[in-house]
Amino acid sequence: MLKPEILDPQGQAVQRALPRLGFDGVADVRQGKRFELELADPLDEAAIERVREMARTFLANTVIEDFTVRVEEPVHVRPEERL
Amino acid sequence: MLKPEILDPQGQAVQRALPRLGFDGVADVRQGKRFELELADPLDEAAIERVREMARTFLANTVIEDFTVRVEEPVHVRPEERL
Amino acid sequence: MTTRVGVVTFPGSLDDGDARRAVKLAGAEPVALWHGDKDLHQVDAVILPGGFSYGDYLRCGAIARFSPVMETIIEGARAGLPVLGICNGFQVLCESHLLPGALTRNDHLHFICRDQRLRVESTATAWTRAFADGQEITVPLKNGEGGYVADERTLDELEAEGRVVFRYLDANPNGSRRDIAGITNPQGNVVGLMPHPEHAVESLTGPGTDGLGFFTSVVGVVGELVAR
Amino acid sequence: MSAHARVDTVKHAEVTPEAPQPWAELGLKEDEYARIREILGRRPTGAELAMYSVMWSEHCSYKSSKVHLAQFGEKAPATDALLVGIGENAGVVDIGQGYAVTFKVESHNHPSYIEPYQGAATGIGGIVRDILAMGARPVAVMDPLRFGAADHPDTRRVLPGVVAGIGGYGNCLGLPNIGGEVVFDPCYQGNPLVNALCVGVMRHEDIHLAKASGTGNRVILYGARTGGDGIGGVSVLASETFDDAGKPAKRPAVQVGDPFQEKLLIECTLEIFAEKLVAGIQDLGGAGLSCATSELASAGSGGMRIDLDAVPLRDSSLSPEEILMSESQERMCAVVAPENVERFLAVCAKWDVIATVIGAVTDGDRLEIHWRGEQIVDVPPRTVAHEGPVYRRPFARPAWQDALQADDPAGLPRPADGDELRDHVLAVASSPNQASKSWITDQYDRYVLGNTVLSQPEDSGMIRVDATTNLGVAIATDGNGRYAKLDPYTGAQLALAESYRNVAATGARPLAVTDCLNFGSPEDPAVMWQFAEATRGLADACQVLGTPVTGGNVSLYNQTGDAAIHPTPVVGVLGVIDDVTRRTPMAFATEGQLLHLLGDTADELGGSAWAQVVHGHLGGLPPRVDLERERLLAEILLAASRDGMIDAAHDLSDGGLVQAVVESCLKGGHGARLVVPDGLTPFTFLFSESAGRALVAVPRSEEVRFTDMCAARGLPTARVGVVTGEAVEVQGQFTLGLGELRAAVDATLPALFG
Ligand SMILES: Nc1ncnc2c1ncn2[C@@H]1O[C@H](COP(=O)(O)OP(=O)(O)O)[C@@H](O)[C@H]1O
Ligand SMILES: [Mg+2]
Repeated sequence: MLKPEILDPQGQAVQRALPRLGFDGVADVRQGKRFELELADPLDEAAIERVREMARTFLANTVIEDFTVRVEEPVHVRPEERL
Repeated sequence: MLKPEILDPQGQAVQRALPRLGFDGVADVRQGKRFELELADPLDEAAIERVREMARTFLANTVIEDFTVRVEEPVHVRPEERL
Repeated sequence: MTTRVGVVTFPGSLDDGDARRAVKLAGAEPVALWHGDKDLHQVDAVILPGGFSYGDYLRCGAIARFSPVMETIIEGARAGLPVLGICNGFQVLCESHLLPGALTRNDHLHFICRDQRLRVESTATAWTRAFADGQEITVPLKNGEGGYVADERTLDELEAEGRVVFRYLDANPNGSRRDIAGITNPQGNVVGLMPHPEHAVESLTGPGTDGLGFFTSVVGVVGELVAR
Repeated sequence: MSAHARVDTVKHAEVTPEAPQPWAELGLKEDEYARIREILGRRPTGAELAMYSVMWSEHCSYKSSKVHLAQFGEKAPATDALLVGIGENAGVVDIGQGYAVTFKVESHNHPSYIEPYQGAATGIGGIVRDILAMGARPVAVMDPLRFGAADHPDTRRVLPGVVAGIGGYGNCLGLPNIGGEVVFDPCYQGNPLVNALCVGVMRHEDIHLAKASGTGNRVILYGARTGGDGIGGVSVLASETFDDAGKPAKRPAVQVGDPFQEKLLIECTLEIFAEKLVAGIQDLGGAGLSCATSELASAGSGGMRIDLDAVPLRDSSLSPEEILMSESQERMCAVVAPENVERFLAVCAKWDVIATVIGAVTDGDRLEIHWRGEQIVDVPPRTVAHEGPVYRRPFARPAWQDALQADDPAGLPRPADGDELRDHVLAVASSPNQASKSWITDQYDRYVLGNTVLSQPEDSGMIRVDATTNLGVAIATDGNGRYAKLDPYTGAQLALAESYRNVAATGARPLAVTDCLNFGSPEDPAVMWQFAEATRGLADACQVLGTPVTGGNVSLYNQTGDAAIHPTPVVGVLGVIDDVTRRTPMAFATEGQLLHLLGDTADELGGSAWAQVVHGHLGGLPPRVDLERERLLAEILLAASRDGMIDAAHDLSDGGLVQAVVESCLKGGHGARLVVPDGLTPFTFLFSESAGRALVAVPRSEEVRFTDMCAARGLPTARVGVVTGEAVEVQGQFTLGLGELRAAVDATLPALFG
């Protein structure tokens, strides 16, 4: 995600469009990227640290972006059904 | 996220680049979008349903994309510190 | 001795041929450099051309930064080698941290191609010596992610040190902070800008020949800069 | 059809003749299925059925249009400019100095309605591979587009997506966009037209053809991995309807393009050509491997054996049928002599392009495909690729045609005075069809490659081919569905005439034609009549103008429910110019230039922009066509450009003379004072859309020489004004300031889509 202090034109465009589509009450929208990585090896702390390193040096541009690393189970249900 | 059966050139480009950067063991990468919406009103089931509707009709292009709606607390710690 | 100017081709580079043509028209010798080859082949200066290196898929310039040729270029730039990054090249320079800040999605969210008026704010760089201070020039602009951003402190610093090299005139085309179109490093050897001077070197195929000055600037002064 | 099911082998098919097969779901008619059984002497295997169904679809086999398209060959004018004619991936035209140019326009209409961005993007990708497969370096693209009503909500969905897709793909490939069209009409509401044109340049000796010959030569598939995209896209999507019927589950009908992969494919392929490593080459487009293998084998001398297990997959669950039908983008297929294989693979590796030997040319005459050690296809390739069914579909002039033609625009109220005339001029100039298209074209890179001499909004796009000699080519595309609806024969001729005139207006000599014929359902006799008339009109006109059709595309079933689109033949004309520095621009750039109207103006307003904008009217007859006059006009425009007699030229088409004046004034930043010539009413003078006309700006010093030349050759000219001031002024009628005009013309599209 872009850092809060960086202008996010994409999020703003979405937010501006929402009322026109009949969606009210959205105070703020920010748009960022999401990467899903599937690791070949078992997920130990060292592996997670490597992913964090990957995010810091490559997947995110920390000059303007923040990131969060999250561990998830590979789910193969249709995502709409999750929440 | 792009549906699993849809080509994801962005994820593939990232995956191809990783070994060159010394990151091995990543079996698959997919890249998608992430939207953070802040709602003005309290978050009841109706509000979540509205967000899901928004995702279905507007935020995601369901011809080629799946989506997941998740409720999160607005966190204002530096995201790197979360996991 | 003719000045040898290297032009890097990354997979996905598009304006590399145009940059070589511009170098030639300026009286220097263009040398094609390949992204996978660390050797700079004794060039006196390097251009990182426009395009969509590696598809620009992750972020513009993000993957190119890690290519073998960039290792040598980053080293060289730190030692005074003149490097010009045009559009995608500018993005690569920011991703490599040779220049501060970053380039983000245009505020109107569209790719834009147009003839852009610029003011040359600094002639104290390897790539702008041929211009007059404050000179107004027109060169094509074409990009989807050309909005220059940096934190306030960095922006103030750039202004204070005279490192804003070009500013957009007329309407700001992409939401760049402080109308910044191009910047330089403190030494003045590394310059990056979003507009494309290599498309303004022949009036037949561009809006004029204002872009030639970039390429003539580097001819002849190269030895002097490296020595500095 | 799952991978785990028992594979339907040739052997199995032989012993289970009565096994039921889903031929109908695959779009085959009963007699077509019977014919396949007859050809094979048994029932087809699942894989064979997949191949036949997709290759015999309307989109691939041209079964409804073939009998009509034959005229393009039969009536082709004698020319020595044509190096490769109809039938290959694209025609090739000799432009002199050892250079050849190949160009072609194709449609991606239906996919672009479903998923505008990816549909349009992959449309560009597909046509670029066609040009590449001829051995040429692609050098520019163009995009003739048609959308529903400009203010319809769905147009807001479709247009921005299509434009972003064309830009996203073309810009990333590094191909300048040098022109196109944008037309709005409610008839395209549920069925936009997204046509894409690509032009490529090569040396004569570099021409490559799609054929597999030389026993033992290897078949190499290279580019992207094969995934489950677009399966059934060709037969179901492109030919029949929009509903989901018959599409295998979870196989997306939408393909996602990867322009970066295509850029690598281009550079890699050009390097392979330069090293002379291929004996034959074919792009993978509609019908994927089914098409590439059967066409290569059919055009070659021997047979072909393919090992389907070797195909690199993105999705390991694909069945052999699906692999054969997949339309995954950014793939090519090459036939390579064994001694060149290693080098071929090395070039691919350099560009990070996956390349795999998947088979070989055999000395037999069959196309044989194997999967997991068993034979699943054994067919005569010609019967798949080139001997599909041919229909003579019934056609009949629709009953409503007479009433439509009788509804003459002469009855429409015309402006009563100068003020009203001024209002109409402003209304037409700022209407979506006539307004500035910058909001769209500014999203396209027109500079990349550094050879763009002219691009939008000029009459044609122009590319420098050789920087030393200044040899160049110009291309324009045109098509007016309103004219064609009123009279398809004339409408098709007008499309050609306008495109031809546009090329000549920029100073290039028209040489050859490509066309994309966008029509409704061929099963409707009225539509078939429109198609028959339009092809006949185009073929006749090409004969007179001496410009052969070199290739193109037919897109049928463009309709929403029972309502067909206007018949929309889009015609692209390619011209050559010996010295691009002598090009004629459209801008009125210098005060004092004299404006001459070339050609005759009659009261012709059927199908006109004025009738549409002011009265929402479509009726009467389109403007008359005089092809000899078009030829003469082109000759005059060329001579005047060559000899430096004119500074600017602009062809007259939609919106008539005043629209041309407005465009040239806005482009040049100067106004014009016009005088209505004797014998014409101000209204007819300004708005008539008579064909065969152009407006030129002549420097005073050249006027006599110019008018003498026209008189000597028999082309009527009239001095109608002068470039001056800051307004478009029609003497005695009205004055319209350039500022007001520009504001109105520039505001329309941003207000709708920005
Ligand atoms: N979709 C498009 N892409 C690129 N250029 C376009 C497009 N639509 C229109 N243009 C350009 O805008 C100009 C005006 O278009 P048009 O009015 O159709 O021209 P004409 O009437 O001379 O055929 C031409 O240069 C044309 O190539
Ligand atoms: Mg025109």
